[in-house]
Amino acid sequence: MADVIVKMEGISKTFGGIKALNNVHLELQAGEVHALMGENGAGKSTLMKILTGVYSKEAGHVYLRNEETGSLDEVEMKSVLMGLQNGLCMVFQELNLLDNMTVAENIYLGREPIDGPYMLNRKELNDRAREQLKKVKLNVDPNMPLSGLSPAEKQCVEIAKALSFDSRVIIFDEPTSSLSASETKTLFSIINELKSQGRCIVYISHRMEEVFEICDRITVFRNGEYVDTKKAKETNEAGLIKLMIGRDLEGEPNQGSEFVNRNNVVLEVKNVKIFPDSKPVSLKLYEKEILGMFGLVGAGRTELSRIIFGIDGISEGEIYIKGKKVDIKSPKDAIDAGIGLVPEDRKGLGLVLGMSIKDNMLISKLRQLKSAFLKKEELKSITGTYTSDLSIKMGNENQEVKELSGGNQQKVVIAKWLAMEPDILIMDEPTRGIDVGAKSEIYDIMKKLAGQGKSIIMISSEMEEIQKVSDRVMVLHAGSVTGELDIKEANKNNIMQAAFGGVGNE
Amino acid sequence: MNREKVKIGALRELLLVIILIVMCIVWTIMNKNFATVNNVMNILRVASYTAIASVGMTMIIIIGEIDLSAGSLVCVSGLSAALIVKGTNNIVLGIIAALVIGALVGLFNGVVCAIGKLPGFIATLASMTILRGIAYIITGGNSVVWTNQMFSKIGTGYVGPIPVPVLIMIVVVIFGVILTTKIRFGRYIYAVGGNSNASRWSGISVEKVKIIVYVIMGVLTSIAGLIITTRLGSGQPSAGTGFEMDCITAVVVGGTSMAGGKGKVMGTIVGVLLIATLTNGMTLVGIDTYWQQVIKGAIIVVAVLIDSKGKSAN
Amino acid sequence: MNREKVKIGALRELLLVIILIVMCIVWTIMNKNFATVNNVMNILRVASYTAIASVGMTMIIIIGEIDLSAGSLVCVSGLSAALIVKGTNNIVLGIIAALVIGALVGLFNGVVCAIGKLPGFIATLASMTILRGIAYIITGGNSVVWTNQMFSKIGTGYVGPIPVPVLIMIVVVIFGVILTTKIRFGRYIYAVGGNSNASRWSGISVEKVKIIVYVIMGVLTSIAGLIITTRLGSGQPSAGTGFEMDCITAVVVGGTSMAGGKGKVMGTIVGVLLIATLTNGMTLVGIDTYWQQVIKGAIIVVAVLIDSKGKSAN
Amino acid sequence: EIEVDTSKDYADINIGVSFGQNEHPYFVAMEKGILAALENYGLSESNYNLLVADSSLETQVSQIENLITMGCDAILLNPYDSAGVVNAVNEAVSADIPVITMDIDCEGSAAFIASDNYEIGSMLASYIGDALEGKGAIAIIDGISVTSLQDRTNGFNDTMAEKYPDIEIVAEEYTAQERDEALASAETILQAHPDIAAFVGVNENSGMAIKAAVAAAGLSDSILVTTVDATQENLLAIKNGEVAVGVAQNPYLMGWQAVELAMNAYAGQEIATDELYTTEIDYMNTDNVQEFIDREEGYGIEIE
Ligand SMILES: Nc1ncnc2c1ncn2[C@@H]1O[C@H](COP(=O)(O)OP(=O)(O)OP(=O)(O)O)[C@@H](O)[C@H]1O
Ligand SMILES: Nc1ncnc2c1ncn2[C@@H]1O[C@H](COP(=O)(O)OP(=O)(O)OP(=O)(O)O)[C@@H](O)[C@H]1O
Ligand SMILES: [Mg+2]
Ligand SMILES: [Mg+2]
Repeated sequence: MADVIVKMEGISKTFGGIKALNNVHLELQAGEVHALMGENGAGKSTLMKILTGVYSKEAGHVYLRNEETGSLDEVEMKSVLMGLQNGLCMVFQELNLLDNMTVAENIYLGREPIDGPYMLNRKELNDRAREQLKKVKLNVDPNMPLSGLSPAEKQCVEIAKALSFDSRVIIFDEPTSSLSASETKTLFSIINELKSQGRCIVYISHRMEEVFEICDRITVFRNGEYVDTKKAKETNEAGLIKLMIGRDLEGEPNQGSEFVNRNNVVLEVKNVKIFPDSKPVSLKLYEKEILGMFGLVGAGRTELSRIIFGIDGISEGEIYIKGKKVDIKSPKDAIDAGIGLVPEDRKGLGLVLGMSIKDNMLISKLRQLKSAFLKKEELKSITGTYTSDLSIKMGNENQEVKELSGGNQQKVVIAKWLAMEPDILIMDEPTRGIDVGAKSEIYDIMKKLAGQGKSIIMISSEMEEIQKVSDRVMVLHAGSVTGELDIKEANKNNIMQAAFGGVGNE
Repeated sequence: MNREKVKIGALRELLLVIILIVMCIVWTIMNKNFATVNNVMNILRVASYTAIASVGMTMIIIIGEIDLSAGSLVCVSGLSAALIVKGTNNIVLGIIAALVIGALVGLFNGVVCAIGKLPGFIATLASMTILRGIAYIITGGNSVVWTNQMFSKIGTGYVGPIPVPVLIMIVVVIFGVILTTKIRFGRYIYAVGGNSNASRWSGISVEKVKIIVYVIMGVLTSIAGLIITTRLGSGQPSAGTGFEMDCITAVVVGGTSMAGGKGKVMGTIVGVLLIATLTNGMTLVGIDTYWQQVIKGAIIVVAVLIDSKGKSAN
Repeated sequence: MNREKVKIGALRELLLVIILIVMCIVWTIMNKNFATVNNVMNILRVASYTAIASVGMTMIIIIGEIDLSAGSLVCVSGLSAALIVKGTNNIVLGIIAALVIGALVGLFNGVVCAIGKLPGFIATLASMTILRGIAYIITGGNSVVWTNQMFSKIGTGYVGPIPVPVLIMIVVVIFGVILTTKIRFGRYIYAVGGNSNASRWSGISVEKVKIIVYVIMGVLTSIAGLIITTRLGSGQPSAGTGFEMDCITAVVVGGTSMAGGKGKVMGTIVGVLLIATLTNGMTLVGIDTYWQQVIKGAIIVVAVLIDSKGKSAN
Repeated sequence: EIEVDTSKDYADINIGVSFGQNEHPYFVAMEKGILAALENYGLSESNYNLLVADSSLETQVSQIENLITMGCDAILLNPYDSAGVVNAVNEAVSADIPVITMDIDCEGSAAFIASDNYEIGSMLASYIGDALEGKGAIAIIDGISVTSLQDRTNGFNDTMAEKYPDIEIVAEEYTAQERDEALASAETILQAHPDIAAFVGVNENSGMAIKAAVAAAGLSDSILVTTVDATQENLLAIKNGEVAVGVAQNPYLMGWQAVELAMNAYAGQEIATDELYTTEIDYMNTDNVQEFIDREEGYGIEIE
């Protein structure tokens, strides 16, 4: 193994009593794409944060190859800066960019080109940034404020920033969770290029097909413990799942639910304009139905959900709930009308990060409780149900949500809306960052809810997910409906075709 | 696990209490008059009005805002009550007037801040300046003196051995603790302070929460104003200068974060008591007034430092 | 997109300037003495020391902190210089002493805040109290008077028609603008204020940035202290009371967000000029001092309201 | 007494007034005197401009500058601090504007109308010293934050040390400027020293705070309380026997005289630089309090 450039041995880490990592080891080689996999909270992000100097480890050793002598030397990574200087760079799971600065400033933060000893050379800065942006095929002005970018574009900036470090080891922590297919493709070609330059790429993802597409080796963690490292060629999806969650996942092909009650329209959107210049959109959601909503980034799915939920005003058209015209002006009105919304942006809109898990789960529920006084037992029974249903991995309910792993935070958002027991639940990218095991649990819950008489709109960019749970698929393109397919007739081809604006079957 | 967390939380609050206890022991050793019922009641009475307004200030800071107008409102609400009692000899009318003025000023602050979308800092800075101006305009710079002895009892009376202001403080603290921990609305305060966008998306009317909290603050401040005025024995257009800083200091020393979303009413009360005890002890021992300031500044830093280290160590 | 953003930014800054211009026109119409060279220089001289410290305060607020000790530091730095000039008749020594004290106090604030991890609010609240105590202790409450006429020129002298403090202000403002917009370090100020974790993970030493900004603030404040002291003609243990609030107000009126990460030195300067012009105009027109306060509060709200509406409308 | 040429036309005179601290009853009386004197010349409020510096020397200096810009004919100045206004006063002088100082003097003033604050402190000390027959323990709330307070504090302490070496000052707090702080100090001091024979306040705020604390502690019978100024609250407290003695100044007369001096200057009369016009200071006690009540009410100030 002459090519080993990073070796981690016996790494342990606890957070306030929770064992996040226990005696874990990992070996990374030059010129490989190495996947880290495992359930939410398995410790993937934590291990990489220890490697790059974000967290300090409690026990264990980290060795890096000395490029001159070729030997593996032990290092104590004291800061992120030191990690960067040692050629280790990480694209974090949670965006770590500055909204108040420009794109270029974000990319070269801490390394701005200067004239003389101090003077910022803005032209050079923008030129360099433009170069990096070209690599990720992001066509934005480097001098524009980051706050004007969509989440996907921000993710691309983050990737561009990572590339600009010219590191030996580049870690991507769930980079595609906010990217669409075309951007993902760009990323993969970048990764392949990096690999051919002899760099090592660590790729953390819950998306099986991605992992098998680009990774050479896969290391699996479970519950903070090292499980195994496999060559991608020598394993398959089912095998991996077994390694990750310790059991098989049964999966039958989705035939749609026979319970959907087509006689009862729960939600009807009539001639609503998503963008000022787009064609008006109409849709019907039936009782006990899961409507999958597919589209490419910018198709306007999130916008539509915002309109229904009362965030953005409705300029044209009407919305009916159970046949009655409604005028929803705020999320409060929406909730009172029985609508719930799991937002796309969990950090900004889904959670109060500094508040406890319990309080986050209850925050929308509270207004439905009869008494203004909080009754401990009542609340506990509500939260208890969902923490176990969704198997949220946590220390206890009073922990701050920000201490949870990314996937578990997402579960809290879902739990919060389930707790509110909406008649109509809109879920915008609900399984973003959630592991395969939990995903299937969430699908089960969604189906169960539909069975109980609720209706769900699931916005998703994951083809597989759309196919797996929807009873009906609706495809949006540039703010208008370009396809509506029953699940029985929906396949990857006709969905994709509609998403690109192809022939609509309205 | 659960038990561990509880312990940590308790220890955290305990640290300030421990500092307070240590301080009390020091003063008891240094001066025989410190640990007397009389003196303790003294400390509590001095702490009472700051504590009352600080309960409101805690909520204000939890929602991520600030109230700089508290000192001026203390003055104007007290003055109005004094003027009415002087004119009509009707105590109830005076008290109601003070509370209504407090609520209205709170409403103004809240509306400018929540609906006008100005930072609370600016909104309340403006009302601070305006109210102080009004105080001088309505009094012409004179003190307002009344003759009704009952009115003075609000600030100076006793129920048994306990001063009336201390009783009022206890009621307000209980109210504050219940509101922030036992009531639905309390959760909204923390949510709004933690992430106002997420709160709005969760169905909370962020504007309403902010306005209500400012109104509560206004009413509590005017209660403090009534106590201060009746305690001083006359309405003064200069009363309450710097009072808002005393409250903010107590809140922050008590562990509430200026960033919003976090804090506890009980912590604030410990903060108020800490500062009141410190001042009382230093005066009893006969430390020079300006040395008191130096020591006070130093002790605040040290106390908060110990407290925050204790927190992060866990 | 880019072009649009630039336009918005320009318009936004323009709004406050427009309010300032309108105000100047109003005063010119209402009083013949307003638009005279003398009076304009007066306004600028009054604005100068607030502006100088506010340049520092802008940076402090951009990094998401606050400095409450500015007023006390103005006092202590000025006093020290006055004492030294009085004793040694050596101006340079006096000035250096003031600047060094400013830097040291800034260092203290910065270290307590960055390394001790206390909120800047607490750190500077403590130094505010401590420094004020020290001012009275070293002077015994007395003014410090010197005889060196040159020293007095810092606050009262002219170069041509322009008062020396105004010249100093211009230099400091240029320094502030360059630092925040042209220099690499300036980017770090915004970065730290925007998201200190993200900054740290980009290799910025957040602690260093905070400490440096506090030291700059300390030095600028002590320059303001030198001007105020020499302008008054004596060192006063009560000088600078409330000065920090003037600075913070100017910064916030100038459009800098208390949440950190956003703000402009030039905005602050417009804020300072707005308030100075308002006060000057009202005095010239003969408005009663306390009515001035009421009007000032109201105008601050209205100005910031117009400004922020203008901003969000775009 | 000041002689004024009444034949002149004063209709266009513009008098600027600047008070160093915030308005309180002392300055209200002074303002009343100013207004009454103006009225005496058939003038009105439009002939003067009152600015209040809010206990800030910086504010006062810019207010003086503004008064100069406005083209005032004379400035009546109550400096917040004598040393701190010198530069501004010099500016006025070089603009040919006479500055008449009230209560506190400063360099460059054309005339100074005063009651002697050092003497006030001294009078309080003498009264206490004599009443206690030169021995016993006393406490004091005074201050060094404002010149007038500081002078009284020094006058008191100097006289005590000189004339009554056996009287022990067992507690001293510099909190006289803020009434609530003074009250807290007084209460605490009484905890430590309930057996003092006198508790000295050197202004209205400290006097009234001490009065309240002593009454609350039930020590009114055993502790002598002092105060300063013939204000409503002080006079009522003396009348009720809650305060043993006060020293009265006459701010009304100060204001009146200052206007007369300003008139003289306006009329082109030389005012001798630095001439001192003192107004009387007197003891007030239960015996003579009615005289002061009558005097103040005669000035149009509400007392009873
Ligand atoms: N700052 C923190 N404070 C407390 N606990 C933490 C913190 N960061 C992580 N943890 C805990 O450590 C464990 C591992 O978290 P980590 O983020 O490494 O998981 P992960 O494998 O990346 O999961 P995901 O797939 O959901 O991102 C989790 O139980 C998490 O709650
Ligand atoms: N025709 C258009 N007019 C105006 N804005 C548009 C248009 N098309 C896209 N956008 C912008 O693109 C962004 C993405 O839209 P939206 O988030 O609704 O898309 P989505 O389908 O939910 O995709 P995503 O996968 O990113 O969530 C929005 O900020 C929207 O303003
Ligand atoms: Mg993770
Ligand atoms: Mg979307």
